Amino acid sequence: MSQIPGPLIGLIVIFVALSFLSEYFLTPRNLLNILSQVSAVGVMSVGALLIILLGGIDLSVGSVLALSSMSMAAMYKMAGWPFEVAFLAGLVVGALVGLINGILTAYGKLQPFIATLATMSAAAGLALFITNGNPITGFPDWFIAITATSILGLPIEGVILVAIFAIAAFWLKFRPSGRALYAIGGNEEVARLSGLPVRRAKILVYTIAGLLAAIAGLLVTSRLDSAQPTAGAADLLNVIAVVVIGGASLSGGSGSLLGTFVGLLIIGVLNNGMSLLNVSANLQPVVIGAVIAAAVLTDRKSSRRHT
Amino acid sequence: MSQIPGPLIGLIVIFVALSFLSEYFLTPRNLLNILSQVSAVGVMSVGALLIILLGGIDLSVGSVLALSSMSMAAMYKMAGWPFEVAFLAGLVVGALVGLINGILTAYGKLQPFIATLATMSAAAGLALFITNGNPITGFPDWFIAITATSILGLPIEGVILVAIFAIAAFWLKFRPSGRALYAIGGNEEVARLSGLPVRRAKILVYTIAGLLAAIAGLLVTSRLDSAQPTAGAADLLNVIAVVVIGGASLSGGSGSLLGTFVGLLIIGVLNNGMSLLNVSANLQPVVIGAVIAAAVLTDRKSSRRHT
Amino acid sequence: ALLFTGCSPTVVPTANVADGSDNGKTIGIAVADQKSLFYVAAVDGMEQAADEAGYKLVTLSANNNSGQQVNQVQDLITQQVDVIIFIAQDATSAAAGVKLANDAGIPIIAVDQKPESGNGKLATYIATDSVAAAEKLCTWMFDQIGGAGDIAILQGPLGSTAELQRSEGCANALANYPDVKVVGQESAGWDETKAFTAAQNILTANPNLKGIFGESDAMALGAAKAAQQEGRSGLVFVGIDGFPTMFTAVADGLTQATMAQQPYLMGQMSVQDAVKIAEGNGSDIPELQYQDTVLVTSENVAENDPAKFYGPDFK
Amino acid sequence: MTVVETLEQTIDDGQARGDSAGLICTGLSKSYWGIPVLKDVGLTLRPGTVIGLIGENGAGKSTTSSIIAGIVEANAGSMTIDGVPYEPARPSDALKHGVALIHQEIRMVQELSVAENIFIGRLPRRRGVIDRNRINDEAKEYLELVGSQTDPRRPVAGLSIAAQQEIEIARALSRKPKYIIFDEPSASLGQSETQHVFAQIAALRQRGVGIVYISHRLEEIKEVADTIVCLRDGALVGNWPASEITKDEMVKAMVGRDFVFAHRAPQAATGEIALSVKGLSKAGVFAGIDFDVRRGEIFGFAGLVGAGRTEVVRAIAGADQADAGEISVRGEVVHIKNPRSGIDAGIAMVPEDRKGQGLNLDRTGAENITLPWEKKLSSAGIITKKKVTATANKLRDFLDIRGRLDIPVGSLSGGNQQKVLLAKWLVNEPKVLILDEPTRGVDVGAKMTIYETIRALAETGVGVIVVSSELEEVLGLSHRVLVMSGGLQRAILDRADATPEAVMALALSNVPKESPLESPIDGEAEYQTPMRTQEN
Ligand SMILES: Nc1ncnc2c1ncn2[C@@H]1O[C@H](COP(=O)(O)OP(=O)(O)OP(=O)(O)O)[C@@H](O)[C@H]1O
Ligand SMILES: Nc1ncnc2c1ncn2[C@@H]1O[C@H](COP(=O)(O)OP(=O)(O)OP(=O)(O)O)[C@@H](O)[C@H]1O
Ligand SMILES: [Mg+2]
Ligand SMILES: [Mg+2]
Repeated sequence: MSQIPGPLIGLIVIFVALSFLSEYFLTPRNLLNILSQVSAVGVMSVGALLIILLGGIDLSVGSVLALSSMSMAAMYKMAGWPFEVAFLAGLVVGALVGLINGILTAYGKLQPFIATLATMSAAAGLALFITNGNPITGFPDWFIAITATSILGLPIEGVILVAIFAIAAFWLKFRPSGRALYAIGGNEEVARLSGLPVRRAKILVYTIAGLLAAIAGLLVTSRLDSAQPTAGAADLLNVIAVVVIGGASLSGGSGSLLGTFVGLLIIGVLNNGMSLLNVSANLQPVVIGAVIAAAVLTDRKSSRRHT
Repeated sequence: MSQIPGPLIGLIVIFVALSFLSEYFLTPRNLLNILSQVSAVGVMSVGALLIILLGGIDLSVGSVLALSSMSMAAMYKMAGWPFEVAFLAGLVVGALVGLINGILTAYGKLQPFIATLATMSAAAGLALFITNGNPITGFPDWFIAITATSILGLPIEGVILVAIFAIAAFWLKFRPSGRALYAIGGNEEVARLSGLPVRRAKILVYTIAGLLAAIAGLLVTSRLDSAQPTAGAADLLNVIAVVVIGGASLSGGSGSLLGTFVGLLIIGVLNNGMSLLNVSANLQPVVIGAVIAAAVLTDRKSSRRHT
Repeated sequence: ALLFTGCSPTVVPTANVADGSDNGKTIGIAVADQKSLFYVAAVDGMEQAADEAGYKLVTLSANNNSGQQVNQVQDLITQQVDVIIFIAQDATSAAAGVKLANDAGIPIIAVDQKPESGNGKLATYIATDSVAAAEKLCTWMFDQIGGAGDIAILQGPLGSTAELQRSEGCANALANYPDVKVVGQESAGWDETKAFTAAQNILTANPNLKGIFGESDAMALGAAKAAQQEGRSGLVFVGIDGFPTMFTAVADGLTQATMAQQPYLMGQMSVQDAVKIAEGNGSDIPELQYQDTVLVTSENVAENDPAKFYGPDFK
Repeated sequence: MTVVETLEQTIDDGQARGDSAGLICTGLSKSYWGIPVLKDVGLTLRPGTVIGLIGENGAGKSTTSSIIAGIVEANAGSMTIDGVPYEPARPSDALKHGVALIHQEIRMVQELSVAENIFIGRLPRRRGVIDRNRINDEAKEYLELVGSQTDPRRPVAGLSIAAQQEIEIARALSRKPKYIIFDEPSASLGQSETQHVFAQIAALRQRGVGIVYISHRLEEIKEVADTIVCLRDGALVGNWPASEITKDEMVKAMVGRDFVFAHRAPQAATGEIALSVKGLSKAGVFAGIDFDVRRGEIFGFAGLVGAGRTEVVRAIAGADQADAGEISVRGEVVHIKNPRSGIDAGIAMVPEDRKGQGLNLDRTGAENITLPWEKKLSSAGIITKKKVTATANKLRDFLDIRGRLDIPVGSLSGGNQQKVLLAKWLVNEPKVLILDEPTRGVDVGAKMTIYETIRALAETGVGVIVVSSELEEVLGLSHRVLVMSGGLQRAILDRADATPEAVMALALSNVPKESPLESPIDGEAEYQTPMRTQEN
């Protein structure tokens, strides 16, 4: 909890500034747009936080998004499976890559960076290989409706995003197995000596992260009615950035979903704001870089322990 | 030192396998090609290892490559400076971004991931901003000759690469300030209480890494006779991968340049070998992923302590 | 379509041509990537033509990394291929690859990108004029919105050659339309999802937007879908590429136009020229071969077969 | 009856009874890298008894307990509990069999709360969620059992070592084990905390729990144990009823020869002033620290845990920064901004937290020893392994370090690690040497070596400050003793006046109302103050 204040203050400052700079920023429509714009990265960042809490890292997340989306599409359109089955198969593919990550780190004892680098590379290649780079389009209406519908004025993507955050936050805070992640990431030796199933937890968390990447993949596919083999490739750094800006330590054991949500909004609001203000495309990265550093610098004190 | 065997065995296996699979692989010409092919990533990986030894990370390395190359080119072609001055200025720009990274981490107490993410973003934007994305071409002959000449049959790039590795290895092994990196990365508090200048070391190392990225940038520019604002962007993961495959631990304090060199050759030889064997482009990442995992899995025992 | 069936009177059994056992000749291809459909289609065309001629192909993809691409040209030279077909990642850095091939005495054909610097020698250069294509497309779009109003541009990855040339072409068109105002310009990196997001924001900030120029079809599609979701109608969405999906979208009225390139054809041509060169009769190949782009709109979409542009593999 | 005769008799007793009740180990052996560290050790732990396990550093005490607790696997030997074979493959197996271990090295998850640390691995649930009220309540009870006032809801991060040690014990108790091994719990506890633990051990024994108590403090082990078992070089030397063995006999059994254990009065120190501290203070932590240490003098710091002694000496050495005050070394005022400037001024400090602040456990002993001195040891800017090894070996001989210095120092026994840590600060003779808990976890023999070294250093003109929670140690070593409580300097006593009673009375004295401390240290309010890891 102690990590939040810095980024939260940063977020509020950005928020207030943009409200003055753009008349469109504070419209309900735009705020809802931001929510659905961050949904894919947001869903993945939940998985990334869990892994980072364990002291791990997952580089494969973007490739998994693409691979599971392409697998689903290929099974539906090319293999002719019923869509519902293909849909589930897409999720299973994501979870499976996550499971492989988990096995490689927990049993193979590979550094997570290497293990997920390997699966990242392999999944990206496979996603392209399925159709030789072609996107696949033409999905059932109900599937496309997932991202085109609102519940009580909230876009479904946003509802899914918030629900996933809430469930994961509940798990981390109130369930022993979620609590255990902090113990394992904070001090693996203690966790082992306390009889916590360290390897099982790792496998579980990597699998969950794979599944969440697949969910993000399906959201993206639904939104565009198109499965693309290179989707998600650019998201990796964003996903990790969101978690770290949200105050989590890459050395494990500290971080919270509330912080991650703040990090997510910082990135989302910044990108949205710069579009609204028509900031020159070349300068956008400069602004983002500066704002990230500034937002987190205010958090100096609490991050001190982790440097 | 104990980290090497696994990857080294992996490298030897790949090497022997490729010698059988391709008649061209073991030709002197090809081996020299590999050396110059890995030179840019190799030069950057030295900086990355130093930073990783300290327990840090540098995401900005690819952008710094682009920014210093573009700065040099712009000063020469647009501002009309003498080329020698522009050349040095390019190096200074790289070192400067490194210095900023160092200051943000050592004094700003930002997590290195965040600090270098910010500078990565900013440097990438600035590189584009200089010419609004346009590459610059047309450099003096002697500059282009740097990468087109051989000394005693060795390409100059290769000589530069090996020289940088050798100097850095010497520093790490025999100079107190180099050896201090292991102590700082291993346990920063112990190092501080032992009177080591922790912050100065951080700043120095990030600056060196920036300078090395600039050198890599100038090598690439010379090789292509073209300064490109997006050069290097794809190298980041490769650079870190090389270091980690070479047995360094991302939590700091362990790793060696010999290991990094082995990691560099694994990646270089793999890419070269797949070109020679005409492996389908979309399957190449799959093969790379599998080989990396396998090469490092053989190293299980020694990496165990770092997982 | 002319060149589809045009050449090679000798019929070679296709089963064993792939390994080139017939004449032992090999064409090396250095291509920027194998993710973009443009490049994939070009390579498809090359494979088709090589199959027909009984040549072996070695295809190396550089993953959008110029440095890597020079390495790969080196690797092709190591394998002593007979001709190199070079689809450079970037025009300014292409010279290095050409020079390597020249030094090794291997003829090199440039496709799509031509080296901007150096004095390397090309056997021939086959390309679309991207600047002209973008200019034509933007002009068409400006006419559609009545020659005045707000538009937005979604750019490719900043600094990539295709982005620079397409931006330049549209800027040329803009010079003739002083009343057209660019109120939003953003890079969406050829990516449909990012284009969707960017367009959403641009639409929010610009209630009077009249159209969006996507520098690729994928981005035009993403933008059109964003507008559709926001319930904004009457806008003009145009893209460059001519992908089959874009054909469908134009036919359905989701988007309004695309500038179709002919990579499959260009691929075929390049291999056919390479074969001529390898067989010693390449002297009559012209130095420069520009391929037309076709403006596909709702009016002519029915007459154009997408397979003509991207080959039979694309559906 | 000689020691050896007693030993043989007790062993016979055990065998003759053929009783299988309790935890019985037979023939435990273990070697690392081919070197045997445990040879054919047998141990019989009956319910309701306390075995005091003694032995020199590296004798194999922790190895034995790790095997029993399922952390380390023996190369040979077997164990039974009440006659049933007991083969723990991992720590959780041992816990399931009711065997708990309190580690020599404290291991806590810093981010979790105290209560969570106690219950981690078996957090109770209520309606599917962690029952926080229950763990907080129960944790409080267990903490009170060991005399800890720590709030179970606060995170462990920021707690002192002593407080963490108490949590560690509470964690073991909360498992309601049938057998508990205490591996040197008192090493990081003060006297009153230790008394709490003893009371708890007595209660446990009443309830039929079998206990192994490992310690280097021989008086206390005699006080708490029923039987004393001694290991030497990995082999069992003997076992005796605690009431029948004297301290000298224990020492003899440990070191294998006669050994005189007594403090000798230090030589009078009349040298010039080595260190002078005037008006040193740090808001909320300590205030009004004023003293001089002469060359050749050993100056003790006494006080209860949390009195602020560590904070004061850290500020002197530059590990933390004081707010006000003046420090001079041999008459020259020095400005100490960081550890380096402290070292340059001739002030060396052996910190109390060996693992977190003293040693880099993954590097070799030799590298640790030369770490602060590499610039000095290098010639032409180059330092060689040979030089490092030679320097380290010299000190190994001087301090009698047992164990290799070319392996990661983390695999040395605790006591030998402490000697390596001391060696690190003797490469270059300091003007002022500060030792914070210099003999934590050190065996009697090594303690004597360290004491002798301290005296010898003093006699060469070094000004020495010794901070220790072992009253006997401070009083035995020092010429004068400064007593602190509540962050304030209470008095400086001469050796003659520094009786245990006088010191304790001062240490227990309350902080007056008009305390110059902005916020008095009252257990709870100011936990965060000593940011041990912060840079300056
Ligand atoms: N992981 C290890 N690798 C190598 N040697 C080890 C390892 N663990 C312990 N040893 C060695 O085994 C011997 C016994 O160590 P142990 O920790 O059991 O001693 P101890 O009796 O507990 O000593 P102390 O009183 O100092 O804690 C020592 O020589 C030690 O160096
Ligand atoms: N009972 C306690 N529980 C938790 N934290 C405590 C307790 N007593 C003190 N502290 C914390 O520890 C700090 C004092 O550090 P420390 O215990 O190292 O002091 P000390 O006088 O050097 O004692 P010692 O050297 O015996 O550990 C206090 O400022 C306070 O933050
Ligand atoms: Mg021990
Ligand atoms: Mg203390």
